[in-house]
Amino acid sequence: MIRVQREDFDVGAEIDRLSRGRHGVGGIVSFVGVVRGAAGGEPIGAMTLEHYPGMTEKLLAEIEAEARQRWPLEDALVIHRYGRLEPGERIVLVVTASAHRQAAFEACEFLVDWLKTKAPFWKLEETPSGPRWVEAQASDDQATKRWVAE
Amino acid sequence: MIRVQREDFDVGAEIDRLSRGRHGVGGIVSFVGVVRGAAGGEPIGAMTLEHYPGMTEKLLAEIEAEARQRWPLEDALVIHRYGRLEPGERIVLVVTASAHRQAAFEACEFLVDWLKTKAPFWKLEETPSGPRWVEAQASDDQATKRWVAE
Amino acid sequence: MKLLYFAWLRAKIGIAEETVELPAGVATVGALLDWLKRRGPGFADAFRDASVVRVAVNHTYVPWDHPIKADDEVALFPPVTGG
Amino acid sequence: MKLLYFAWLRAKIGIAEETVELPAGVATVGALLDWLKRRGPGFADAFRDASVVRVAVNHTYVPWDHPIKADDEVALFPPVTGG
Repeated sequence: MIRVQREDFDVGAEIDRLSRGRHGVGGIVSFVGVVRGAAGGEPIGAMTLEHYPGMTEKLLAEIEAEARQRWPLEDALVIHRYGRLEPGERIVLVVTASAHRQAAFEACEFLVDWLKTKAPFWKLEETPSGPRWVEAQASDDQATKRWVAE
Repeated sequence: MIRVQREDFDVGAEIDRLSRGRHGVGGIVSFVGVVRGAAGGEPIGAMTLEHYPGMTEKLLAEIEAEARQRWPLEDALVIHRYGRLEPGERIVLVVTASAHRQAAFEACEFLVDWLKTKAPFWKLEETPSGPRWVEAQASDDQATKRWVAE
Repeated sequence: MKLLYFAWLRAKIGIAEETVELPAGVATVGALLDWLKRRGPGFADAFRDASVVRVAVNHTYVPWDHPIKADDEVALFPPVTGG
Repeated sequence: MKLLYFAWLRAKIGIAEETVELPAGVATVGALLDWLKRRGPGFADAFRDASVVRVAVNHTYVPWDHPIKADDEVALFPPVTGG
């Protein structure tokens, strides 16, 4: 399941939901991404995550389906927030449940890597010198190149 | 931090605690191990985890210290339960918090692998033909051999 | 045609979305970009370097030579930064 | 000396822990095992195959030739099964 929402989420309740009543689940791996308050010793301000409603959900559902195809998962969940987020706030939750811990770990890391580099979000950081759009990472550019005739 | 306890734990609260007030944390990876209700189509009954109080805590603290030494972690937590556990019950929680998601994933998987094969627990399974002590896994035997002159 | 702009493209253009009548001869994403660029200073600034513009038609990434139709939803945005 | 038994070793011996006076000449873990084996049918059964017995002295895994002292805590158990 995937959800794109402005509100925060309840990590414990979401993890519980993925294992309850599923007799085949042996391990549940989760990743919680939070807004860092500092990087390289420099304080970081709040940021605003902009997204393209409709397309975000479509791409997230596609990557979740790919994870379920590649690993024997009992269930998977991706929740991604948008809007203004302060340092320390949760941004993203990925949960994978499987009979096998290795499958759960690999699928979770796969989803998180995709989200962190290719999910259709744009970040506006609040800095001491004003708001600043975060540049795309090189990995995104490479991944996107095959889609774009330049 | 490590804890060995009979009681259940609150996954969401423990994950929260690891990130709260830590400005350097960007990602928190967690693993929840649960007692499976079936394996290979066969139903599994409850099991009882026996351990050696004192030594368990010592070995868990050692492996947690090793994980902190090998990866740049902001914090780490291992909670392991003992006693009788029904299918669906949580057995173990491992949480790792880091500025870097890859470090958090690797350290968590390292700790879980160790716990699942080398943690000083003995499992008594309830089967239709009576209680049965679970055999050690090969990986444990190999790991232990260097300690034992046979 | 519905046009959507995101992130600094939206900021430079000054609007998030609009509905336009497609002029005759604009049949591909590339032609649309050339036409948009000439609609005013904000557009010219936003689309100066087309290599940093990504385009999705009806929620799917498309290349420059992708055909466009009057009832398409076309979104234009910078490379995504991830979550 | 305090002796602790775990899992099926405990079940076969019938007790979880005991305090014993170390007999003269029992100075290593290996010698302790040989002595324990002769203390009764439960002990003989438990320690028949010493290759599946692990020993910790004061919470540390030790090999068969490890020395033991009167105030040690010695734990004997099967290979661990993990959590």
